[in-house]
Amino acid sequence: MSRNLILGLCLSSLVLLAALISFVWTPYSHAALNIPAKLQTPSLQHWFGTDHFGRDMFSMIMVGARTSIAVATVAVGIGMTLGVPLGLTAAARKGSWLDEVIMRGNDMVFAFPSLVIAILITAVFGAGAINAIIAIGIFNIPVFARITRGAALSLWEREFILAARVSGKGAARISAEHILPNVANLLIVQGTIQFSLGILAEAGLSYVGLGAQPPTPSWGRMLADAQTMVSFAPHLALIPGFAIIVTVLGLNLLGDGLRDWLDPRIRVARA
Amino acid sequence: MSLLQIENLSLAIHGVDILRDVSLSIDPGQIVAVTGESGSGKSMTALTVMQLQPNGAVAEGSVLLDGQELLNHPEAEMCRLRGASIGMVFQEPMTALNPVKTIGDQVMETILIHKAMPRNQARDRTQEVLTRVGLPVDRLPLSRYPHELSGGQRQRVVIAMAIALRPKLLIADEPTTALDVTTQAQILDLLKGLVTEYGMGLLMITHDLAVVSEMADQIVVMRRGEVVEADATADLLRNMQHPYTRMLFEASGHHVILPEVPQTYPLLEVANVVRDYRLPRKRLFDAPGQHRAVDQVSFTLNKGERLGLVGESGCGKSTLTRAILGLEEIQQGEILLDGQPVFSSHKPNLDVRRRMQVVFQDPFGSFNPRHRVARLITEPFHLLNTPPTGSDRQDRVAEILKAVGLRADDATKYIHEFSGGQRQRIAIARALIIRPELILFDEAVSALDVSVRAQILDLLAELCAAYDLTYLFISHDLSVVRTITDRVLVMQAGQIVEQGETEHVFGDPQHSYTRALIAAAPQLPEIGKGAA
Amino acid sequence: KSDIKIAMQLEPPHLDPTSAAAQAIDSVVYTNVFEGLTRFMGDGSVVPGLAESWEISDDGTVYTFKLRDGVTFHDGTVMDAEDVKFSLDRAIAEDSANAQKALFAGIESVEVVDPLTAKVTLSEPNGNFLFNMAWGDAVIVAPESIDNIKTNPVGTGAFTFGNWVQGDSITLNRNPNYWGDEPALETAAFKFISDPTAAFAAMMAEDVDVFDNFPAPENLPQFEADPRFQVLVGSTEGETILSTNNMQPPFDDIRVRQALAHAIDRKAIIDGAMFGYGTPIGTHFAPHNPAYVDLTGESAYDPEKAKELLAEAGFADGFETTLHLPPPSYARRGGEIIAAQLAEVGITAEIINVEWAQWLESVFNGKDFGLTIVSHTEPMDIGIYARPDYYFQYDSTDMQALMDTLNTTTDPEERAKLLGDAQRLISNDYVNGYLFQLAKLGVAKAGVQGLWKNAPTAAIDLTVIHWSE
Amino acid sequence: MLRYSLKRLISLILSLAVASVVIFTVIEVAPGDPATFMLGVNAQPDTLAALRAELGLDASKLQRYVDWVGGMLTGDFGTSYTYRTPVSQMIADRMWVSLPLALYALTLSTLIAFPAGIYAAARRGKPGDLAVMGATQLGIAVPNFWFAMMLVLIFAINLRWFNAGGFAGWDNGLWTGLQSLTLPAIALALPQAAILARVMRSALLDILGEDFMRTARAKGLSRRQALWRHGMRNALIPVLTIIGLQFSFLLAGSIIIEQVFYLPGLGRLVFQAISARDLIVVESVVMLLVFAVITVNFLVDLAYAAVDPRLRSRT
Ligand SMILES: Nc1ncnc2c1ncn2[C@@H]1O[C@H](COP(=O)(O)OP(=O)(O)OP(=O)(O)O)[C@@H](O)[C@H]1O
Ligand SMILES: Nc1ncnc2c1ncn2[C@@H]1O[C@H](COP(=O)(O)OP(=O)(O)OP(=O)(O)O)[C@@H](O)[C@H]1O
Ligand SMILES: [Mg+2]
Ligand SMILES: [Mg+2]
Repeated sequence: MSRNLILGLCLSSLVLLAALISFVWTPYSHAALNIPAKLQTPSLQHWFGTDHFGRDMFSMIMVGARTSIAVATVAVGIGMTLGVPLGLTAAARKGSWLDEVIMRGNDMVFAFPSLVIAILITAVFGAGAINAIIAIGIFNIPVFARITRGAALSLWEREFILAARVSGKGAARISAEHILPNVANLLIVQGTIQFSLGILAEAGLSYVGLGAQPPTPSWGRMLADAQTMVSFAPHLALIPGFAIIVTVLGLNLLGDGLRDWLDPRIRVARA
Repeated sequence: MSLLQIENLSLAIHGVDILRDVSLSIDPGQIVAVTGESGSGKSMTALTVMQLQPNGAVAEGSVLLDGQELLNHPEAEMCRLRGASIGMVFQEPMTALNPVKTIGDQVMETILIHKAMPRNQARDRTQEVLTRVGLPVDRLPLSRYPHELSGGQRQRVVIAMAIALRPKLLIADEPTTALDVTTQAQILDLLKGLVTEYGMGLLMITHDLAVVSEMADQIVVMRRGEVVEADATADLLRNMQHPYTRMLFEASGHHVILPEVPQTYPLLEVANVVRDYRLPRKRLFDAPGQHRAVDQVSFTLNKGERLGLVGESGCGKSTLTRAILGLEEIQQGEILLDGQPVFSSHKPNLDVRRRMQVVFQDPFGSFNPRHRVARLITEPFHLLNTPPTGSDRQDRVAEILKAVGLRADDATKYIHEFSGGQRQRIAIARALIIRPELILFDEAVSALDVSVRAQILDLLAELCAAYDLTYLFISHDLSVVRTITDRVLVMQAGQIVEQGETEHVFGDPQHSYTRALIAAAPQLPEIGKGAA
Repeated sequence: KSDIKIAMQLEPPHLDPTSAAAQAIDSVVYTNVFEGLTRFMGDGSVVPGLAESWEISDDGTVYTFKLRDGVTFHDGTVMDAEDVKFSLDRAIAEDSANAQKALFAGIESVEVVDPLTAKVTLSEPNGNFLFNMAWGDAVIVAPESIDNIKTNPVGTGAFTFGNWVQGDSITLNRNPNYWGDEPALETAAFKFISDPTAAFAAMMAEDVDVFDNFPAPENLPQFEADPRFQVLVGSTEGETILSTNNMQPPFDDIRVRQALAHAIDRKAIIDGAMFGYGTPIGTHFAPHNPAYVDLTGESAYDPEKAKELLAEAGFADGFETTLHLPPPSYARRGGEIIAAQLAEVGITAEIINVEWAQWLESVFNGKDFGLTIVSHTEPMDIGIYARPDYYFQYDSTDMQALMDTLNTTTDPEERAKLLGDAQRLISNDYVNGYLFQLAKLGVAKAGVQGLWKNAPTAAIDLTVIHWSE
Repeated sequence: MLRYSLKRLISLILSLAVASVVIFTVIEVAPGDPATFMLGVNAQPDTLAALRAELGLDASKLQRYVDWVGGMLTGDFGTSYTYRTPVSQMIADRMWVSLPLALYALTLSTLIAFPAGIYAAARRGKPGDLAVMGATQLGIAVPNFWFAMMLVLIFAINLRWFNAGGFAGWDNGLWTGLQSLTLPAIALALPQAAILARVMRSALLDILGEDFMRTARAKGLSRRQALWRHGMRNALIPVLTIIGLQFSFLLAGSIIIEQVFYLPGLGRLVFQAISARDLIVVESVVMLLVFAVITVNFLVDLAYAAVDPRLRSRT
């Protein structure tokens, strides 16, 4: 196991642990306002200080991790459950109209400026975690479709696939039995990368107010709330910023480490 | 004094010993061939001479070029020597050239980088060298890109690059392995001619003993990083000291004895088969082009007969295989197995499919790395209406593994735990498990070392006796086809140009193409007699 | 120094104050480019504008305006009674696009008596008429320049329109032919900075000289502590209220509305959302108005009482409702605090952040909401409580009668008494949760003088702004 | 080559057609009536109806779609509901901020990424490589809006080296214009540079492992010469893809950054227009951005062909 993998694993599990623990315990209620105690710097009582409503930042960061992880997980899930079958289908029917339609559809989605569309979606259907998930998820579909198709196409050229065809197996069966397991590593690695991009996207959407709505804490919104206060209470912006950086960094290191560990030859896309 | 003198060269990469006490020498105008099985350290020796070993390599001993020590020679000095004093040609002509630069630029670069002459003169020299290697500029302008050339042409460009400055020493690492026999013969001729003409020393690496014996003045046999035997070619062939050398030569010319073909009937009938591939349109509104990969092919394969199919790369052998297997639809003609079509109403005919199996060339690519052997070799059970289950299935697996010379408990291993030869045994096991009436071998032994190849050929002969195999054996290696088949088809550009009894065709070829093929194939000399 | 850069948060969509509600239009053009018959002063008083003087008939229905002589529009045409008639007729016309058509509702006819005299006849007396004519929506425009008014406004004011870099700034230049006193400024640029952080950064970096209504109260202490700046804390006409859908159960029950009122801690909201800026109010009326009655005691913070009231109304376990929050930070931050406070008494308010367009459509027009927070910035707008179809849907015949009387009353003392009654009525009915009067938070370079401290209407009166020596 | 270009061109046009339908449909279901928004809370129904008629909002959806697309084809993007000025004019104005910003950021990111990627590839596994790779990991993890906040805090508020935001305009000289775009460009460029540097490095490493690099070395080229003469152009192929993607991202994805630095660019225009329900502006700008993305990808495809002769000759 490489250094990347270990460091990535540590950082990611730290964040995951914080999110899980927050279900049963946080130092304070993340929603409890205490306006007289607002804007305190980190101290023994409040490890990360308090925000402009006197809420405990540490508790908010913990619960915020939950939000980030939930949004990113579901968004990546959407991308995978729809993108992978599409990619497999396109590869199995390479060159057919179906392949063409799927790939052109992918290009289409790619061609839309993602943030603008996310804003449109939330503007049309209202701001909120669900719509943020959908907006992020939609843009995950072509990523997975494309990468699955690419990897599957080269697998289809391999002789063991020919052997399976000689054994009378159909495209669907071959895709499930031979292609999918062999692209799994790639998907895990890409999934990690998309997960980290999902965290960033959620933060961005929340920052412009289109992510999870209050009182659900979200790192992006904490940053937005902190914006006007950085000059006199920098911890409000630094702490959620670091939380995002640590999480994304952890996931990226994990992704790179996993790639090297599982299969150094695979390529991931990052855009 | 020798041109190149390697003495007690040892090499370790990241602490792993790769070469031990390798010694050899080359005189000007001499061809020294280094041979041995895959992984024996041939390429590493060459790269060490070039001082291009991989990172982490530590070399000891001495490598003298014209009396000058190359080991740990300063890198800048080495750059001056490479290309000017030592040229090198690599195995894979398809990837040895930069795809985004013209061939002219790439050849000229050798000259320019050493500031040997001004640009316009360099251009003339480039044209001259390319002409010398058989690529006259009026037929192949300097502005061509590598992808516009055939494999043989590319290898000529690589050679032109290596000899542009007439180096004293030329190193050729498997220069013809990736080429067709006819092309191989031309390239070998070219190299030989260059050596005599320029008085270069040639260090030639090859695992093909036939090539070695035809070309070399000296032979060096390597095994596991050590030189096991080295001598002048004639002496070595006459008097082999080391058992390994003997084993190598024996395996190269390995003959097997096939059982007699029993009284028989036609099993596979191929009649007037045509397979066209659509090509992308040349211009936007043109009709799409067509490439006829298989052209009016007809033949019959009788039950119990072993049929060979030879021909150059790209002549349509694999395409024909796929058509017979019913994996692709054909455009014309008919393929019948035991009277039934393999492809009916645009769908593969499963009744027929389950009576055929295939073994592919690539021992690494033909298995799903994520499945265990048991699952891999039982995949054809999918074709059966009632596949065996439970202990029945296990018995079948154990039986077939034993039949191909493996152990029953290998069934639980993954494919990466096997060597290339073992993998090919597993591939044969997979083909045999449903007792097919016809097996197709598509270059099934081409990727194997000679010794392993000999074992597999023996195995096939045994299986013929045990299972009454009928097969179509495809190979570009004439010597293999000659020993393992009863009858042979010769294919050229999609057409069968000659067919007949194997011995008959090889002994007295009728078609000019067959004759060319046979002439180009290097002959292994009778061991113990010495080379021609 | 005779130029100034004034920042404001929102960019005007166009520059015609008579056909849009956007306050940003008034901020730029009111009294600077366009003038009305009357006008507001910085202290909220209404004084003569283009009308030098006026006479009101005894029955209070006929207003005869005497116009100033020698006033010309920026294009050189003369401003006369024809223009007054044109402007008012345009506002009351069938296809008028005036956003405050109600201001002109009582006008029956406008007559040109002579070039400098215009007579306006009302269908019934209206004590607010002169006040109404001071609004930006009632400025005098000329038929000659009306076609391009949105992009090239031509008025009578002390400043002419210079140019507009959309998304960035609008420049006004001094009008050499102005009828009144020559202003100290030669040019003024209005820059649009919507983001509060950017606002802070721009002020701190001295990119702008004045921030008209600084969007981030949390930053004011820093400006106060910095000798380079002055902070002007004043009052606006904005009553910030927790608007309640009076027709939607359970808010149709007065006990629930009263519970709501007692569940809210105004101080926490003012401290938390506005960092202490803002005056608590107990009714829908501006505290700086002489007629204001302090009724905050009626709805003091008392969560226990709120719970009791809820239990009485049958909601011992609370209930769920929605809280629509438009973009300004008073609403977004205040909403978070209110949601937390309501949660204390068992009411679950789901926060729904909306853009203004959505707010207008679903809350204001669609009346599809439970609670919302909004600042009612129109001056003297208690009259909305007499409109049962108004979005919070308060239907009280008492209030409607009271307002009818008020509209026909011109005696100031009588009016003050009626206004007091109205304030008490809506406070006792707990129509909405009354939170605080929005403060006007101006930040300026230390040398800028003459800025309006309060905001009786949205305006940045350039004529009185100047730099100290 | 011609066929290749034509084929890409046809798919470009098709994509644009589908995109226009999608954009129109999505935006038409958006709640919020522009007329209501413009007239505010005290507007009377007849006033609203009058305005709707004036804006053409009362026509059928199909009619409006046809008008919109037809208009765009002739360069007429319609008139903004709220600003009452031609949308094409607004877009043109904003373009002069967004386009230079995107180009500036792209230039910066390329200028940072190329040397960093090449340096790291050349020193694979050594401390220099590890340092660069560590920095890029960090660069990817930093949200650009947060980074922008920090830049403003440090360079505009504390050090006062740059303006905190706003756009001085090109009229006051190139330098002032560039100055107001510098911090935003840095905020946009750094995370992108991190990605690009990684792509550059891994592309180069892939190339370094290719057979033809060994051939080049055997000819007598030094490691560095081989890298420059044979590595770069081949490595450029994957790098170009990323640059293409990044350009679109920078053009479209600067919404937040334009917000932080209150730059009057396209991104902010979209944001404002969405909140004002200025549908025609939203539609046109999104369409334009999609057009830009698709066109850039088209150009990248053509650039491939310029770099890679194998594509050129593929009929
Ligand atoms: N980069 C490397 N790092 C470590 N070990 C290597 C490397 N390249 C080759 N080896 C090892 O060095 C040994 C000799 O390899 P070499 O390439 O010289 O064999 P060869 O005789 O040329 O074989 P072949 O006929 O397959 O080309 C092999 O055991 C191989 O695994
Ligand atoms: N899918 C395809 N589309 C177009 N042309 C093809 C396709 N597959 C093969 N060809 C062409 O058909 C011809 C025959 O190919 P085939 O693979 O059968 O040759 P082969 O004799 O098996 O060669 P080798 O010895 O290299 O395996 C070649 O020219 C090849 O380029
Ligand atoms: Mg080798
Ligand atoms: Mg083949």
